Amino acid sequence: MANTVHRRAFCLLASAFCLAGAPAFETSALAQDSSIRLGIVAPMSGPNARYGAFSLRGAQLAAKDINAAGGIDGRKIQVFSADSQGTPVEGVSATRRLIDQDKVDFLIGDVSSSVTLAMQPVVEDAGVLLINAASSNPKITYAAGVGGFKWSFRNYPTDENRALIVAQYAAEKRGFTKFAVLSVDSDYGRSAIEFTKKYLPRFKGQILSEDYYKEGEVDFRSVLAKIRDSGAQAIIMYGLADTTPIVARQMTEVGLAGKVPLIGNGEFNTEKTIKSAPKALEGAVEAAAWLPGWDSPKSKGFVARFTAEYREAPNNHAYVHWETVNLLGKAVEAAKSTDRAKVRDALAKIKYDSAVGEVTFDDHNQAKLPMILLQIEDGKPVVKGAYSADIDYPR
Amino acid sequence: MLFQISEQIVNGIVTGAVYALVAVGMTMIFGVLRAINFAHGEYYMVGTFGAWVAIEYFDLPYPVAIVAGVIATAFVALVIGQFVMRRMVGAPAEAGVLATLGIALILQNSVILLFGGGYKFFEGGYIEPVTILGVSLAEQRLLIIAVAVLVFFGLELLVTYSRMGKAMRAVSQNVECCAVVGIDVRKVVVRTFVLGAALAGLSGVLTAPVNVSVYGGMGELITFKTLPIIIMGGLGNVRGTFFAAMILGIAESLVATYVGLQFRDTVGFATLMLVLMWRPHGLFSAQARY
Amino acid sequence: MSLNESSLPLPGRDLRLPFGLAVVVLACCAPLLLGNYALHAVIISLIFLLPAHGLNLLVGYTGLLSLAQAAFFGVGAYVSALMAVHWGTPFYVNLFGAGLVAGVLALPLGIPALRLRSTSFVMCTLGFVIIGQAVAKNWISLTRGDMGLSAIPKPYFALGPASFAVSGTVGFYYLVLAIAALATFVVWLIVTSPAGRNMVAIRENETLAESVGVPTWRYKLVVFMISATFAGFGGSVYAHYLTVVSPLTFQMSNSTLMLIIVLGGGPGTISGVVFGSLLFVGLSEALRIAPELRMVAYGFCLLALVFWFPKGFAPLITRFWTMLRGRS
Amino acid sequence: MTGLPILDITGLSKSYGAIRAVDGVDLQVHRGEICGLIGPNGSGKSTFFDCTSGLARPNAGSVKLDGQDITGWSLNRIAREGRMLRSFQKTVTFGALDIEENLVIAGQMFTFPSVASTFGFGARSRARVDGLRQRARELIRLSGLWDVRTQPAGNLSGGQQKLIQFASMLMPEPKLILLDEPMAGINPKLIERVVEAIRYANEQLGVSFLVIEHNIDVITSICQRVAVLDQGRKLAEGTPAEIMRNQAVREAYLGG
Repeated sequence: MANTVHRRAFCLLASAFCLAGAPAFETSALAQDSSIRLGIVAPMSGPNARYGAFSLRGAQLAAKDINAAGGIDGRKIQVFSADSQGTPVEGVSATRRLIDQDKVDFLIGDVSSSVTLAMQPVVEDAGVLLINAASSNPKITYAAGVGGFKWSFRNYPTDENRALIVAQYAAEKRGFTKFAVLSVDSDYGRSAIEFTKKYLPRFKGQILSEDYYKEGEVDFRSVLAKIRDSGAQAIIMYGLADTTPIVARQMTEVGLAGKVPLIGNGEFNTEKTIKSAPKALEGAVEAAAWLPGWDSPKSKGFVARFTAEYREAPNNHAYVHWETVNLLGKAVEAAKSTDRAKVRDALAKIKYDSAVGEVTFDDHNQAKLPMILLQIEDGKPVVKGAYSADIDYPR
Repeated sequence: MLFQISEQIVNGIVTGAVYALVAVGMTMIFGVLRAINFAHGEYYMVGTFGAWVAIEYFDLPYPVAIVAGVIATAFVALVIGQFVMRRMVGAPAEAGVLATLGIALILQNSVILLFGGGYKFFEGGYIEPVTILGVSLAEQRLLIIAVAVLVFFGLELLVTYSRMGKAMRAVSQNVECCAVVGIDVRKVVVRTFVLGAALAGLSGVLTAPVNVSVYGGMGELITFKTLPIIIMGGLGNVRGTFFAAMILGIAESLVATYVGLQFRDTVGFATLMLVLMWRPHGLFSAQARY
Repeated sequence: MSLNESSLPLPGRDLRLPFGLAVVVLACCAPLLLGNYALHAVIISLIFLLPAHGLNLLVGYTGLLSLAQAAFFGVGAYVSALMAVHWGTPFYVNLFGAGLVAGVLALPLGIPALRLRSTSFVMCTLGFVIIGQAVAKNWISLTRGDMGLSAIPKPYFALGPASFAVSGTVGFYYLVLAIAALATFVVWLIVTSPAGRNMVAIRENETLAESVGVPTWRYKLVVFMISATFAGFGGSVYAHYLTVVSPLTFQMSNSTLMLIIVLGGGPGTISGVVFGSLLFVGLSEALRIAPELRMVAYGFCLLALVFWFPKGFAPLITRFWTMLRGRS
Repeated sequence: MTGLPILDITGLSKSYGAIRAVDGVDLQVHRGEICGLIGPNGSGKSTFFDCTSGLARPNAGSVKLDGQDITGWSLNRIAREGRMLRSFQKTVTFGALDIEENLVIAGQMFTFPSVASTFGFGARSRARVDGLRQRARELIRLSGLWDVRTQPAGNLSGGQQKLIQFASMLMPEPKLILLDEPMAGINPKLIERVVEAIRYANEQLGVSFLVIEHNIDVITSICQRVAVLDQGRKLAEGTPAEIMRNQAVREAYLGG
């Protein structure tokens, strides 16, 4: 008996070692070809998995279409993906795997700002070009370009930009002065509120209460009741898309719906979200990098293409990743090479026509992009305009 | 002000009822197995997913979906009970910790593999608000409270009068003696396990309409909420667990309102630690089981 | 644990010395043999080895099942990060600062916690992790909350006028290897000392240990503090390696990983824990080949461990040692 | 039997809730004596032992060891500083460790404040451990356990484990040993060996004993003096012969 147990034990051990050893041997098998090796770091599991799934599909769609059209000067884009789980530690591991294992030259990632911040030093060490497409924390580009990290770029507007636009619109167009804060407890949610606080006095607004919910929180009744009794005119929410329907439904329950709108960001505008609690979302104001209803030929084309491919409408993250892969393609084309340094220099000088306007990068490697402002009216998102704001870099 | 507090207390009772339904299974399993089930929240998740699949893929009405969710959970629990939990009888505490952590990983990630990691939208349920004494509540929440009370009443009857209940009590008192008097300890463990898991599943299905979103990681949060409850309730003590769950629900609700939502998830463990400083064996005696 | 084998004749050849040398050579040459990514996995394993050693003293030698390691790991990471970012102190100062703060913090936490028994103690230690995370999230003026502390400098050493920074994966590997080797040596000193014997006595039977004059309460408290110190060291290295810390450093999955390393590797053995950290952290990294199945496979590994290796790999390791020693 | 008693207990009381388990018991153990403690089940013998040895705290009364008041000291401190050791009925060895380790642990008696001695640094400390090991081997030989010395103690029979425990208690050169039913649950053949061991320790090493035992033959053969407890009170005290003749004692056993 003891013998069999041990034999089984040794087999298990041996297989475990083979597994552990496998990556070491795998590398040599990958021959260098002239393809564009692109890594996508995104949260494929965990509470942000929805974002990761859309991100990857957007990027894959772009690569597929570029490759179908013959690639960039004949070079095909090869997409490798790795799961960050939305946590910095896993994100760093995923990044290292893409760099060391899959030998990628270019990286796009992550959605979560905390992960992107952790990835920056890693790509800097490795000399791999990172184009972030979906993190909004301003610090990412404070530290990039002339700020330090030469290999980090961002093709996404920042929280600072967004906070200013939302505050301005709420105060000037809607006449709100009393706000309650209910944001996600992450660097995205917290920093957006930080910047809101910076700009709110300019519009004579004040914050009556401030609450942050954890990713995965489902019970908002207590805090919503408190907000109802505080007399706030609007709830500033920088939240997660998946939480919005829960908050909206519970707003209906405690009697906030139709009286106090949500303003901020958190996919208020998708059909499904609105359907979950139409009354609560009526009048909601959102600032997003993009939305499916954005009226430009390129944008409409993307929505049609994505829907045809995946039988589901794209979200913001799908768009930004799709657009960023295309942007990278243009940079490779301009550099006439897949050499990382040359592509980086081309990217810094690029003028790219995106679906929301022309993209150029400033000396902090931050794309100058507008934020699109929309309001839910009669159960439909209505675009109220696209606003850009200059970033006030700390000196 | 008084109205506000009473409204928060009602909110707390609703939350407490959900916790109670999950925690009671966990505490019963602890009673017969002497092992903390770190996977217990996952059955809550499995139940919710069962109901979600019934509604989404088979277009079944919500009441049928409740049954489907509970049956799905019971089935999963039966498989796990037969293959894993049975073997945990008499195993050291470490083995229980590792095994249930393993099960939690398997269940959670299998569901993510099958249905994707994103949040699902749960349709169905009775979400229209009704007003009782000025407090506005979704009908579903009243249903949750009613079911929780019924379940606890039923459990009291079960453990006091039924054969299985008596066997459960016996096993939780003394495993060695059970073997002597001819109680099949393993069978009792598996049955208790399935019952406990099914209650967690029921709780998940009932809560889904008000929580709206369904996702693979939802069970983990519930596990963390129930752990302090079962300790405070006096491990294995059903009645104690019910009151501990209510206390925690109300405490969380008050903290979320008057301190800040971000401190809500800390309430459970903070309370637990304070309670343990004061009474190292929990609020309710572990002796008075069931 | 038999310590009197010297009086017995050895029938076969003693292979321990050559084996030890082979391990040393292998460890020193690892950067030549492994790719960058595998080396990264080894670095993470060696970092987790530090808190695992601490936990082994607690679980394996003293018999106290604790989930608090991640809390002290997080404290160490934050202390080190704050010192490096705000004061620019050299690495070794941060390392010792982190260990010291974690160890000292364990005193007021350990006094009430160690009064509890079995399950309550486990839950209380889990509570430390949860509350640690809440503190890291909400004490924003110090920890910057969820934004975390980033741009933690590379470990640098300032010895008199000379100073040099450790950079690159290979450099870091040797740094971590040195720290891990030193920690392993310290653990060996502890467990083979009279104090180590007393710890085992507490694990085996606390009342009996009391009756032969072991001050069990003080022992448990001191071991809890030592174990926290090791976790603090680990957190410090971790912070410097990843260059970011966030409240997620305080999470139960870190505690459970450390527990898996110890219980799976072989509680109460040093080589088991070293082996466990390489195997389980390595396994987790290796399973990235199939990311979707990774955690499911990991779960099955845990179940396999419970059923087939209820004592971890310790019995296998003992057999291996016996083999090396030349006895059958 | 002259001079200061080695153990002097006065008015020892302990209650659990409303139950007075031990109620004002006085007892002395003289230097070099083997004193027996008997009584029917539930008479408070074990509680009396626990309070004396420091495992439980008495509600009232005092315990003096060699003239020093040790009331309320912890079990480990009494063992370490007072050199008064006790045995247990059920748990008797560190099961996973071999016999030698069991004995060495019992012999260590370390004072915590000294880091060097705790962690075994330095030649003196190492020499001390070597000395302990030497002594442990002697005792193992004397106990007749040499052949099984490398086995984990938990694998041995109950009687062998009791012998190990007894040998363990001789390691730190004790002044007084409290034995809690040393003969319970052991093979009749081994009883003789345990009795021999007690005699050896008493006569050769000068250890005093207080013994709880149900086996009256053993008590009469080894004890110079016997005390009887009943319902938490001391019923009688005297030589074994006197006790056997005592009418009250007979009634307590038969009537109880």
